[in-house]
Amino acid sequence: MATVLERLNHALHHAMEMDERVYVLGEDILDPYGGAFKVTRGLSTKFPGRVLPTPISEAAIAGIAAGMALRGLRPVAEVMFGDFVTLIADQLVNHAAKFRWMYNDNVRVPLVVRAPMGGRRGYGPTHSQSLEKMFLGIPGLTVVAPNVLGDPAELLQAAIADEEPVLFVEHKLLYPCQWLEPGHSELQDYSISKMGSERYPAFTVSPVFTTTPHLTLACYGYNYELARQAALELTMEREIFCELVVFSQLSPFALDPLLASLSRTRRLLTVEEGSLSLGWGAELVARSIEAQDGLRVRRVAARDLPIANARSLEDAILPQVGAVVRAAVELTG
Amino acid sequence: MATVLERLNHALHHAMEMDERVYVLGEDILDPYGGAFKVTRGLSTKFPGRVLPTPISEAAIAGIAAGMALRGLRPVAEVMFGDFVTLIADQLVNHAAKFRWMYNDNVRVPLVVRAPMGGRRGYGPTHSQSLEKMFLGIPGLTVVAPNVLGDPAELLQAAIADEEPVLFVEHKLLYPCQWLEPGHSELQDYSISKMGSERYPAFTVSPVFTTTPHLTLACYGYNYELARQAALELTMEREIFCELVVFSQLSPFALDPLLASLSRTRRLLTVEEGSLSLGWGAELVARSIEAQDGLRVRRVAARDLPIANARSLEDAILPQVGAVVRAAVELTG
Amino acid sequence: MVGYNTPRMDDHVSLYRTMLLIRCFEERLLAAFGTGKLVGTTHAYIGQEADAAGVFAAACPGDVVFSNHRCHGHYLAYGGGPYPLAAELMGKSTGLVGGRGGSQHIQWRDFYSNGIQGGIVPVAAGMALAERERQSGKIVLVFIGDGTLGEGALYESLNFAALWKLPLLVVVEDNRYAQTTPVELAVAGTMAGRFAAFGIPVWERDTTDVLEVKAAATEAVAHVRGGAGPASLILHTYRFSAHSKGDDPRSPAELERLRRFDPLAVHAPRLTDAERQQVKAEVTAAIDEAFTRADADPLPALLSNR
Amino acid sequence: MVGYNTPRMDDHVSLYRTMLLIRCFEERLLAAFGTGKLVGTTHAYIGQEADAAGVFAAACPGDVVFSNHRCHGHYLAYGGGPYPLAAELMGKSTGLVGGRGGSQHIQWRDFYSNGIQGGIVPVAAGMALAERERQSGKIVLVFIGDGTLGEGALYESLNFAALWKLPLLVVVEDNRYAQTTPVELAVAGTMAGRFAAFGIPVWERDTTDVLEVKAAATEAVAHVRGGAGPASLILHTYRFSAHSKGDDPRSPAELERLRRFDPLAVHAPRLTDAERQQVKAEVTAAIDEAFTRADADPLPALLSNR
Ligand SMILES: Cc1ncc(C[n+]2csc(CCOP(=O)(O)OP(=O)(O)O)c2C)c(N)n1
Ligand SMILES: Cc1ncc(C[n+]2csc(CCOP(=O)(O)OP(=O)(O)O)c2C)c(N)n1
Ligand SMILES: [Mg+2]
Ligand SMILES: [Mg+2]
Repeated sequence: MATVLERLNHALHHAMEMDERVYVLGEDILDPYGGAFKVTRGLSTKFPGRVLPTPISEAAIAGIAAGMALRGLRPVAEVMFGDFVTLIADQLVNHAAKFRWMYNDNVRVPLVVRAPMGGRRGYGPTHSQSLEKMFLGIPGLTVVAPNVLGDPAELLQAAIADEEPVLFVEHKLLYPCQWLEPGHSELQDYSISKMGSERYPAFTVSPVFTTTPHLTLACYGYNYELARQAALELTMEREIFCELVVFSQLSPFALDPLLASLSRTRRLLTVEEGSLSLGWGAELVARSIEAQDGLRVRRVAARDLPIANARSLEDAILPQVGAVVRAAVELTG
Repeated sequence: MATVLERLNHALHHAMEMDERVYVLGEDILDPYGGAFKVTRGLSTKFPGRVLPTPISEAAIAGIAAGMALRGLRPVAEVMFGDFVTLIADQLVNHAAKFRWMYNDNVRVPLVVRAPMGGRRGYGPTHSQSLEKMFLGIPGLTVVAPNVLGDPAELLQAAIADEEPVLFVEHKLLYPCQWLEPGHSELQDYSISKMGSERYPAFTVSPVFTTTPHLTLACYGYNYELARQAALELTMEREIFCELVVFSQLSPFALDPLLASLSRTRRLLTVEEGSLSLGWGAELVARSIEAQDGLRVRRVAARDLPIANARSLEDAILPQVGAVVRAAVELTG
Repeated sequence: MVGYNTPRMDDHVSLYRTMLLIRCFEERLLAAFGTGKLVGTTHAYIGQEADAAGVFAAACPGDVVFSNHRCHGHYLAYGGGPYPLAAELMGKSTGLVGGRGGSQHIQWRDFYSNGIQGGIVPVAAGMALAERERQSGKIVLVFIGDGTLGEGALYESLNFAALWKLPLLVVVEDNRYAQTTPVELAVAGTMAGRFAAFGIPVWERDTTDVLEVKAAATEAVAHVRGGAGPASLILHTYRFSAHSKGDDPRSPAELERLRRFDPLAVHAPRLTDAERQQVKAEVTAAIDEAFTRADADPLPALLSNR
Repeated sequence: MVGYNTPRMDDHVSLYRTMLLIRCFEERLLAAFGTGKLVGTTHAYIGQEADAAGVFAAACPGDVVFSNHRCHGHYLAYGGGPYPLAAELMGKSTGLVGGRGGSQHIQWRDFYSNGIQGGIVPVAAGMALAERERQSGKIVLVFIGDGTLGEGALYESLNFAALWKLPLLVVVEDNRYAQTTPVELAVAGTMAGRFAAFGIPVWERDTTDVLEVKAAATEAVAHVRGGAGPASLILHTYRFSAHSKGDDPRSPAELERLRRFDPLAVHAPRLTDAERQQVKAEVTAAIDEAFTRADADPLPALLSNR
């Protein structure tokens, strides 16, 4: 058993060991500190020349990584808090994501930017956001998020091996979670199947006690935890059966696994931690409806407000299990 | 008759005249040049002290405007090309949009950032985008776009009078368009009604020749032109009748006018110039479906690619009237 | 306590009181984290008290301030009371901003802070423009750390401030580290050169003596208030606590050595024993009251979606 | 023509040929806009030819270049051929990047450009890091204008370049205007100070003489290639055409006065009449061929969604 944090850290160690083009850069990543969330721990001791501690300059970090990638290296950059991706928006959107297509496929930009996102730790309005939605649907940019169903190490290694620029979104609360190695699912009575792309798979978690689940719960990253708890509660207390579809690849949107589930359930409930409006769920809903008329849908997400520091307010702003349960009841009612 | 450009320019003149707290800042806005698209023409001659030409520093321009707004002025900042809003993402998202709520409503941030967006002028990948979708659904930020149905001057003045930070999106091709002063609609046989908020109204354009239009075309800004042409073609050549809902306020999403139309048509077709995935249309679709089960929907938008420079490629990437017509036929088929 | 409307006191006792207030507040705060009463994290100002006390002894009460993640000391020296700050840190509805902001995001009268490094500087520059245009006579002070010299927004703002002769004082508190990163790894060239490049005059001091800070700040403030444009004040100092909580790569020996520069110890000999005891009693009482009262206050609730 | 594999020629004739090639290419281009064959806009290099010719006479053929919106001159001096550039500008499938990029977004071998001011500098710094790590012996040259000194990303990058001793040469072409904004309104302090602040050495010349540019560039390039870290080359020059099309606030009198500094006129006397005529004929033929051939090429089509 290993935590997501350990798997991510392992992936970086492994990638640096296997490929000397891999470089890691970011703020405060040197040992013994090893990064604000410790994902880079041990790297600077083992690969001193290829772990580059940077000044506080997010835009340059991203731009430098893009330049490294253009010239044959495989940089993995860390943005200390995902909230600061706003500072690299120009580098991602107008540089890294454009180069390959704009230069007629003459170049590749194999760059990974890792960004710890999410709230529920009382860090307040500028250190708790899930801003990945701003970067979903940006042509040329791949957005990926690990979860406990797939091996986070494999996912990060796949991102590092990707020829396209990847924004790798890590929810802070995911770090201490256990990766559910195959056969160790805490969801008994559910079968888990790997779907979609080999590189960034989705996972369909299906109840074995019914062939006709009532609804599909779509989520990614840490929100699998909310979805899972809600699904258990719905099963136990309401006899509402959920099939879960957990995505690793957020953008470009590749929804085949979801559509397969929806063809069975005809009801879609999306769960995400970012604020509701024009969040990830919106595109899921739009694509699903375009593909299948007559679906019923709901979205659970954060309120359209900044994220407060006080726990009582933060809890009221971010989505909770109860909200998922309520939406599911509504949807099946 | 006046062009959108003239109306916007008029609004700035009027606002500066009426309220000495209004300041205008941006790159190359001094006379005789008067800004890259001439929206600020004449201002520096008339209000020399309150028109501030800036260095090429988009982030600081936005931040300075936010500071001015916090301390009692009413800045209107210009970003020369909307493509550069990536450079002000941090200032908008983590500063201007947060201040009011995060400071417990103690402060106001009456700031307007004007951004000329859009393609079809052969300006290539970094000067043709419609990036407003990145800023839709950002808590605390209002996004507005003028169109020819409402008075662009009134809209800009409303934005300047707004206590919230506003991103004001101007499609470059809209500048030379004529504002359709009431009574001058080129859509004969259509009635136009103002709906939604007083400040940032939406316009419902309904065919008078039928009480049961077949579908609702939702759009904003310059894309009204595509939607209009498509609606005419659909009426003439296919006897498919469209009701158009043209939004001025893009975010926060306020969809009452759309829902009213959809309750009649039950079919939604969204038209936008930004790239498809997680664009404006996605949230429209999601909200509409959440509100009304059983709708049929389609979206027309740019392909998920950068915007090429060559006309032949740009045309293939950006949405065209034909695509709107085809989607409408599909939707009603 | 130093209140907003009280004329600013800058005698030895007042300066000591300000510094001790900050010190005791932060120590109490760090201790409170142990009790589980606080969520999130915080950045203590312990060790840097001479900066805030000295600078605000030179500024005027109504001047505008934009501070950063390490803002408690600035707020207290500016004249803010400990109670609403304590309440904010405990996430109470009576906090400075109703519990919405927490440690890094506070606002009180003309004082503001935000947790995004660097991005506060253009905002402060815009405020300075507004104060000048509104002829308020106020100047704007913005505080950044050595690490924040890495952010591009700073340089964009310095250019504007110099071009437009804005009444802006940029205070750099160089505590030799950004989180765990020593300045040698993060700051090329010289700090003073970063300002000189834009023609902005620099006052630079390597001291933890509040009187020296105050003297330099007085000159810099006078320059800015006189309308001659922006200035910078670079203060080389030390932070004694961890960056936030537990992130401190420095050895106990290094920390021990730093204690020699404790600004309270440097300044204390200028007071009599009686004065020091009196101040200590006042400060302790004020902080006790602040935390006790805040503790009993209600939690905020979300009333409406705006 | 100067080709990629030809040893770089930097005798008087070659320098003249490079500058004339740029001049004639741009004049032909501006004329072509009149015919409706071109979409969008363009930024001509006319007046600044000595910069590109001088700098690339000092660099090595395989060095890496990141250029900006005003990139044609850099590309041609670097050794790129006029035909694929003309085709790109006409939006043809045979263009440098198949018509996708157009005037501001080109790529050829180790040459790149992008139309976002400032943001190219960190990318260039990253390239420099890669070249050093890969021990390619290449250095990276990045070109910016005076106006681009406004962008924060530049300063972030200078800090990195200096801290990490990157083989990066930042060439500032100060043509005294950013679009319509004169440097006095946009650049506070000094240009050299902007680099000195980070400990980056500066070579600065106010000249349109290609030999002087070349001499300074040779020193700066040697510094960078020697592994001593980044350098900057500040070239004060003039642009004779409008910023892009029709955006020129300068008076005819001012433009007339500038003509005295025409780099071609400055350099021409070093050649014989026969040499000049020979070069003129060569260049004219090459450009004729480039535009004629490009004109006949097919338009690109969108084949797949990537
Ligand atoms: C834009 C941004 N990047 C990174 C951080 C995370 N962070 C918070 S404090 C800090 C170190 C700041 O160092 P310095 O400026 O020297 O101030 P100090 O903490 O030493 O007072 C960092 C990296 C941030 N808050 N904002
Ligand atoms: C980030 C960004 N802001 C603004 C522009 C628009 N723009 C294009 S060229 C230019 C002026 C550039 O001036 P300078 O750096 O002096 O270069 P020059 O054009 O004089 O060669 C501007 C403002 C841009 N391309 N990118
Ligand atoms: Mg520090
Ligand atoms: Mg210039």
